[in-house]
Amino acid sequence: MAEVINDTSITKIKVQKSLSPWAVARRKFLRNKLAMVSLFFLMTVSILSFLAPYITTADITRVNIGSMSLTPSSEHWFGTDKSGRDVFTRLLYGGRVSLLVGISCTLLIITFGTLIGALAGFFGGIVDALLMRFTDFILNFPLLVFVIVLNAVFFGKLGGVPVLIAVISVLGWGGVARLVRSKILSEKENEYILAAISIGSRPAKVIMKHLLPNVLSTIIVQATLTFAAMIVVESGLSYLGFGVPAETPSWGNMLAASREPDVLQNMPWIWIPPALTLVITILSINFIGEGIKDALNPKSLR
Amino acid sequence: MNNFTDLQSQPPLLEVNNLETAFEIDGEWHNAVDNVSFQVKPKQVIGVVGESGCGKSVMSLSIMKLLPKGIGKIRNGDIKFNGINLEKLNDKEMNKVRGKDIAMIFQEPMTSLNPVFTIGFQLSESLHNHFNISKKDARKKVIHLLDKVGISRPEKVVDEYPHQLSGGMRQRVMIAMAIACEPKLLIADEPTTALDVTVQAQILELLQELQTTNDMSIILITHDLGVVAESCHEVIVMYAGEVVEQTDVVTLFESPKHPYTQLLMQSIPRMDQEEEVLASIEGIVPSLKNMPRQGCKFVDRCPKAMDECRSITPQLRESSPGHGVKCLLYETSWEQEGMKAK
Amino acid sequence: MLKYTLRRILGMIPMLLLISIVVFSLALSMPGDPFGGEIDPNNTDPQYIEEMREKAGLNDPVHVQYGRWISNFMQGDFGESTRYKMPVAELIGERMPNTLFLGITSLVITYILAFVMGMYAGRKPYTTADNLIGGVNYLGLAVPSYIAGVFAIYFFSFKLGWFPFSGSVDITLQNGSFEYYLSRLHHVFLPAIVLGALGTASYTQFLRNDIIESSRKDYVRTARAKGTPETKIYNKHILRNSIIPLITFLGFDIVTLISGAIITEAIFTYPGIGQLFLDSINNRDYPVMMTLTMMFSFLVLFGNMIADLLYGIVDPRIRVD
Amino acid sequence: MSNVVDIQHKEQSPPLPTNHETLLEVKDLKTYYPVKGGFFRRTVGHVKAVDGVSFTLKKGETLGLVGESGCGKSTAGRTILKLLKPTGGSIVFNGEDITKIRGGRLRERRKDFQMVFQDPYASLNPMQMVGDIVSEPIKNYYPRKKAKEIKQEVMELLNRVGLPDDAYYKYAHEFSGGQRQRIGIARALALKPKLIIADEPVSALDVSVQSQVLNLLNELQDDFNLTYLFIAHDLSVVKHMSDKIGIMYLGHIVEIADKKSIYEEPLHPYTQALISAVPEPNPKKKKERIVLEGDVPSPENPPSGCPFHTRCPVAVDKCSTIKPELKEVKPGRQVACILVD
Amino acid sequence: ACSNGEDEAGAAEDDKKETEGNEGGEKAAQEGGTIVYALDAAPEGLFHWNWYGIQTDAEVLGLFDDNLITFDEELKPQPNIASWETEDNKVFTFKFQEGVKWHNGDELTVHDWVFSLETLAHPDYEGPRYTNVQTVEGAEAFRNGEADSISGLEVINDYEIKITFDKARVNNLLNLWTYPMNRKAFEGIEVADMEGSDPVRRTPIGTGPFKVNKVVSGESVELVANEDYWQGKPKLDKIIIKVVDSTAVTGALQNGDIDVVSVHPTIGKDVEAMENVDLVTAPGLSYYYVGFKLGKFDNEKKEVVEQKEKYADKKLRQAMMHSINREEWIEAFFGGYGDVVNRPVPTAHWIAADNDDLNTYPYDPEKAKEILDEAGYVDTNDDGFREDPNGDEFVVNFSHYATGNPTFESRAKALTQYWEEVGLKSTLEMIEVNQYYDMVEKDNENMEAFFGGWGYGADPDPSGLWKSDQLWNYPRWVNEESDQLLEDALDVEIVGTDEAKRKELYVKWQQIVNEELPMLFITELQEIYGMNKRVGGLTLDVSGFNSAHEWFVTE
Ligand SMILES: Nc1ncnc2c1ncn2[C@@H]1O[C@H](COP(=O)(O)OP(=O)(O)OP(=O)(O)O)[C@@H](O)[C@H]1O
Ligand SMILES: Nc1ncnc2c1ncn2[C@@H]1O[C@H](COP(=O)(O)OP(=O)(O)OP(=O)(O)O)[C@@H](O)[C@H]1O
Ligand SMILES: [Mg+2]
Ligand SMILES: [Mg+2]
Ligand code: NI
Repeated sequence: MAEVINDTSITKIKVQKSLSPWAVARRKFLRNKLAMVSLFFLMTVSILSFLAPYITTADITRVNIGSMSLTPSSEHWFGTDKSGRDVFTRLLYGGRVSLLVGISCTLLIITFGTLIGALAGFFGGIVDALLMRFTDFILNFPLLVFVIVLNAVFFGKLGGVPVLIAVISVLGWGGVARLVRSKILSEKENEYILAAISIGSRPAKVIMKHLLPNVLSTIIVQATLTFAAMIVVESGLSYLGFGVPAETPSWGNMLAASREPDVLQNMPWIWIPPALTLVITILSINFIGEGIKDALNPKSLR
Repeated sequence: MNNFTDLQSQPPLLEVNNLETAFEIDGEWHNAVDNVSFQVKPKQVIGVVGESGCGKSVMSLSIMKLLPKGIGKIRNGDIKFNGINLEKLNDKEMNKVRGKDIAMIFQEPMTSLNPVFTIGFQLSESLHNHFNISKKDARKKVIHLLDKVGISRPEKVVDEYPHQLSGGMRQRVMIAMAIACEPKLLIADEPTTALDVTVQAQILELLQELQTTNDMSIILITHDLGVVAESCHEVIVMYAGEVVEQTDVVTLFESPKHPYTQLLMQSIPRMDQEEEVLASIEGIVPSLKNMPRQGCKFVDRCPKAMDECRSITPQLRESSPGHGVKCLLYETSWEQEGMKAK
Repeated sequence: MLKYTLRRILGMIPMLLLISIVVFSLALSMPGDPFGGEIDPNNTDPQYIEEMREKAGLNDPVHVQYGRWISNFMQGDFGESTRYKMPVAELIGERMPNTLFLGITSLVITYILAFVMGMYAGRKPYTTADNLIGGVNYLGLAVPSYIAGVFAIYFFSFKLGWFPFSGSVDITLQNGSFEYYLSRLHHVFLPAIVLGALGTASYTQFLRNDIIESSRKDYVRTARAKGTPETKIYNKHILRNSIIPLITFLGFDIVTLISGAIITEAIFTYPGIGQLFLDSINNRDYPVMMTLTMMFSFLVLFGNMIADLLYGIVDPRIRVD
Repeated sequence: MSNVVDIQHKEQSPPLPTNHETLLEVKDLKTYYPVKGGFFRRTVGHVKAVDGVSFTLKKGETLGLVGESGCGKSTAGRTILKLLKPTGGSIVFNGEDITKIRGGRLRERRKDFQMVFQDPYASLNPMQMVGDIVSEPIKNYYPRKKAKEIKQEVMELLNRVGLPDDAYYKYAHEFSGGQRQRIGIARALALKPKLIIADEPVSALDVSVQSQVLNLLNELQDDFNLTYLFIAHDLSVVKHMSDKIGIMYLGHIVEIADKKSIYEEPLHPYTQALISAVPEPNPKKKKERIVLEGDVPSPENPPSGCPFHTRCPVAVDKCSTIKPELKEVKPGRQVACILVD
Repeated sequence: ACSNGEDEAGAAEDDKKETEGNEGGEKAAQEGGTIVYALDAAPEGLFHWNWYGIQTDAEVLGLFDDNLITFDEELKPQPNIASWETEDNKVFTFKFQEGVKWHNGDELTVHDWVFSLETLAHPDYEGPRYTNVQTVEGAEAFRNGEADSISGLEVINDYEIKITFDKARVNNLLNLWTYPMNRKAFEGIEVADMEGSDPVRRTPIGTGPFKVNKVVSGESVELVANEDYWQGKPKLDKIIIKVVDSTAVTGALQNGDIDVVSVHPTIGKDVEAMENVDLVTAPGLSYYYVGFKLGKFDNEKKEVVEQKEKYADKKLRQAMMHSINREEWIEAFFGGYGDVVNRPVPTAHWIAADNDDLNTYPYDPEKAKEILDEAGYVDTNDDGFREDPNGDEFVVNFSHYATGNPTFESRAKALTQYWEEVGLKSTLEMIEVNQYYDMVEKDNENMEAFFGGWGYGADPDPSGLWKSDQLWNYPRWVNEESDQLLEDALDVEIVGTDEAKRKELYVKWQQIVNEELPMLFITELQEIYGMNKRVGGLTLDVSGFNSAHEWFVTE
């Protein structure tokens, strides 16, 4: 056990501080090899992607007629695509967009879902009824279908990634809200909430200090799942041509190249890298999620 | 409770010798039941008491060979039922014994019944497992059994699901299931702990009645000394996986010998007397991992502990006929042995 | 039960109306209309297009258009496809069987695979086979269906030639003959597997975990104490409990399958609802698009209801009368 | 109003000798839980968890409340502390009617009455350090108090309930059930309340640990001059702890009296059955057990008339129609049974 | 298409010859057999000429229903089932071949044609083809319900009909609808219901070499040989028409799962490299261009009401044309299966002007720069890009439509790069295709320079796209001389029936357009088909495939 020595002036005695449940979870997580490897991979991909402009100087939009569809070489690690653009560079930039969309959607969805779910769950009654009706309403729109329809509506008018993120997020938070609500409801049943009220804590404090920390683990796990799902949604939409605008590189857009038969069969270097990166990224996120779930599992806390 | 003295002379129905059951925790095996021996005579009700976690359930599961696969195993000792060595039997043969010769009921009537099958199904399954009986006959028998355990409207209850019954009724169903094949031995693992006193009284009453009518032996596991006093002939007191005291019920309550037993009896508030301060046992039962390897396991909590208690492991000895105690206080020979050891 | 069902159905109506308003306003705010697009001057002229716009009522005020649409909709008249020039209902009716067939096959495959793998892994957890199944599952969860589809075509159709890569049936076969159905099955197999991959993976995982959990339940111990043989315990006592949530997933599956079909059908050129939907979006075929969007939303509602009802039917604990 | 309370607080600091002043008076308390049903989640019925409970509690006294599971003991306790909204009746605490007060005023009152909960696992926030758990009430009411002082105070409290110093920095999951219950007690004591409602504080504990907690509670009562409402389903425990005992059945108090009379001369048939059902650790003593038939009816649709008549061995026809009132049959003894006079 | 790489150029040449001049003698024909004809988009299933809407449906129709007339390699009409005579371009006499049978056994007569034309002119007919009978005398009256029949249709006998148009026009014949309709099949079906009726959708019949045996909606069609085909019994037993996703095209071709398929230029090279597949090409009829918005059109008034200044300078447009390396661009994005074009008329068309008579705008960035300098587009603030003559910033805002196709973006981007190379700052906006044409048509402010494509039919008249009073004159180009020439070319008084005279006017017109460049002509694409080597007897020219009864498969 890592010992934290506390010698503040108040006590003047050396006290062995216990690990908080979060610290315990962190330690357990750090010991999970699969999760750590996944985390390492994800970090690498993210860092490379977000530093893409500093790593390569190539203009990703420039079409190079002279160097189209080149096989991988020392100059172009993953070859070039049919527009003569370096696949590796595009992979990095694509990761930027795909991860950005994934993260933004996840953040929005989780924030909004948690907010709605927490309010509904904590206050109950009419607030709950109204919010949940609204959530049900949103949940009735099948995500893929409506993102496609909405994209057809908005694209060109506002254009691009922000709209996509907004559309996905607006349609996506319902599940999280429901989950958080039910979790809050069950957590609310615990006597420590009653105890907090009985010792005179205000509702805001009860939510912030007692309820949220205890549902946070659920939310975090849900966030990882959402993150993976959102990356899939983005790439799937882009693959179908309803996602990120074609001129912006994203993993889905890069993969869409495989819809051309010659690329699919004869130029695997154009689509295999994004496909593999995508699959491994999602795998990693899933493993990280599993890891977090295990680490936060209260059964193993004791 | 019938004639108690008769029992002594008969050959035992169940004989447990040096039973050791261990669990794997973090790659190491720890004994949850340690060197337990006892006998159950026909028609005898034997009570097992002890704090939570002292190995009562593990012991009974060992007898039934129902330990969780992989993480729990019998390390040592033998269990003889009617002369048959149970731990030599394979799964199939054991299945023939379970439910038929030895039956068991559990603490949690709420979760011990499968929620998706009707009461009738679950009861008759027991019959089908052991007898070649037609569905119709089984149903008749089931209704009869339900009636026997005091459930009103048994014809209706057979077709109901567990969630439609109250806790007391479920425990009755469990009992009906256990006695369906008229076993010779019934192991009841805290059958009333989850129930209210009034219902507990009903269940205990029922068990006693069945014991006499069916000529069963019962191993009654409980942590309630009151229940033991009312229902048992013979008592085993367990602590940390070991039997620390064993004798007939009257002796035990009149002259408990082991400090643990004594404290236990003084720590419960009683209806019939007024006590200002209750005795209490300081500390808690050590967990399996932190169990002392040597010496008396109760030593850290024992008000009468001596230095020797830490180094010398006491044995279960008869301090008086039929009264076994596992404590150095009652061992006369320890001093010499201790000398020898040094 | 009947009363409950009826109440549930009635409760769906206001929701559907709200959805219809959303769907309609979406269609309205879409850029372009079905009469725009690439125009072939040899076939059409601007006047004709204007005439058609007028005729289709695209020049009427919004609320009039909505009123007309919704009242027709309620009467089962979904309008006429501007692309296929036939009633939408008929068009959907033509494609529906394909998607249904795909969906049902996918479900059957999903459930069979999930059962076999999940049961096995759950019974023998932490063995090599279990880890293998687990690995396959993780892949199933991580590989998006369009990647899986592309790979599947690449290997199983082109490289190995085991399965056809497009269509729903070999046209040369006599309708209704045995070979005909065999051919349909042959055609649907690959897309069905791809469509069901995600479900298979998550159900297997679910079943495995549930079985492991159930096998530690008190009632399993009770069954053992009765002398019930191990196989019967797994196949009856545990399975029955694990199946309950799985069956209720069926309701939600309807939705997953339909929206999953959009991608899968596109990749396998399988003429079903999903393909029709993409087509209608790409061609601004409003009547089809709106009807399908409504249908999908309805299916979500319906699926949730089915899930609820099924839950009530299969789980005796919450059986409603 | 709040001034008065502050003054009282100061005055109260030195332990006052127990006098027979009434601290709590509960009259005809009712708490119903709505039962939701149908698609629109309307209220379709009520669980009458507490249906007319009245008693008075004097300063320094302990009232034990016993009854079978589900008879409304916890509900009653929580309602009295205003953790639940009473459906009817009144609660007068320390001369003030607190039935209707809400918000800030209620919060201000809360420091005078505290609760010890049944489940030592669920009643402590797993994400908080023990120090934080125990200091939270102090921080809530004395936000200006110095951290150092608070810590000092909490350390003392922890010591008082028998926990080691280093417990301050530990988390609840590192303690055994009995120790957790001590933490819960320390939290309840932190504000130096007048009344503590202990809701089955030992029912989740082992016998050996149970006695530790019971002894502790008894010691604290003397030290802090506490008044207890002690809830339990174990008659012998209640008898050990209480001066007066109320027997609850299906949301009603059927009998209330000092513990001696209850044990020696139970008047209500239910009390009689209850007492006879308690197994005694004395194998030689043969008791005549009154075994009741059936189970407690559901509080959602309680039987008409006397709630106990469905299981009562001596019930007469009238019992199913006439709802008996709790009335004084002897000085200090109240019984709700038409057969008792 | 060849087994060893060394000889690739030669072999490719051979292929071309073979496919162009192939008469089937070289390959050993097999009796019967089946070929699979793939479509890369689902047909809509409107299998009748009078209602079909998209090319895929037409491809199917072409296999089982014959046109009364056909077109030669220059797109001039040729007699097929019907031959015609006219003196004045107003009254035509058509003579039908006798003994032509419908698939249902009926004989084809002129009544079927009359039936077809009356259907088109019927007030309930909602399809787009009324314009093709509108010019027949009495069609208006018939459509308005004032007459029971079209007075211009005069049946002489079963095989002869006289058709009178409302006035003499040069293109009356080309405009006329020449697809008959089987009367029996449509018996009892109201005109309004015909579109969704079985003879259109499920059991279509025609007079062609193959009969529709079965239709699986949206996926495949089975055609079987028409033993009684008027040009002789087809050699094949069956043609299976099957929809194949474009992703699967090469794989399927390679595996021999499909025999004939139209391939996208980008995969032409791959198909060419397959050992078992021949690539068949023919000049196409469509061309791509970069248009400029030169004004604003008022659709009510039918005139261009406002001039836009940005691209008004012809020199600017010419410089932009010079700066594009069209050969390279076509090679890069169309696999070379296209040709540079300098006029709005496909080369194969008989009215096409010879390149010698036109400016060819070769790729010449230096020249482009020179012209720009001359026109005053110089870099005054040294940012590397040219400012306009007023010294204000000048940016070519280029728009291109977006579908899901990723190559669109890069090919458009490549164009902007060419302009940037000569110092014209450029931006690119990809706009969703449906919205795109809406914006183009409505002269949306954001549309300045835009990419587009037009298809060309048999009728050489380009008025619909180029006259200043036409909505589809997207550049909003107003040129009186051009308008006049287009009118003259249709004027019987001026050209009569003299094709040479007509062509002369069109050439003149093309020269004007070529000089003025209201749009930059980029390329005309070839039609390319992949064809399994076992298929023979199939030829392709600008007017499409030869009659399918000549197709066969080898052993
Ligand atoms: N499946 C298991 N894995 C690991 N340890 C176990 C397992 N089951 C029981 N134990 C351990 O064995 C010891 C004895 O447990 P057992 O359940 O027999 O106690 P008990 O006397 O029945 O207690 P209770 O009164 O709570 O039922 C305990 O320390 C417990 O932690
Ligand atoms: N939140 C709630 N909603 C609806 N009914 C409730 C709720 N809480 C308790 N009840 C019901 O109210 C009745 C009384 O419950 P309560 O918890 O007060 O009983 P109790 O006497 O404390 O029982 P126990 O001994 O089990 O703690 C029970 O029937 C219970 O089912
Ligand atoms: Mg136990
Ligand atoms: Mg309670
Ligand atoms: Ni006392």
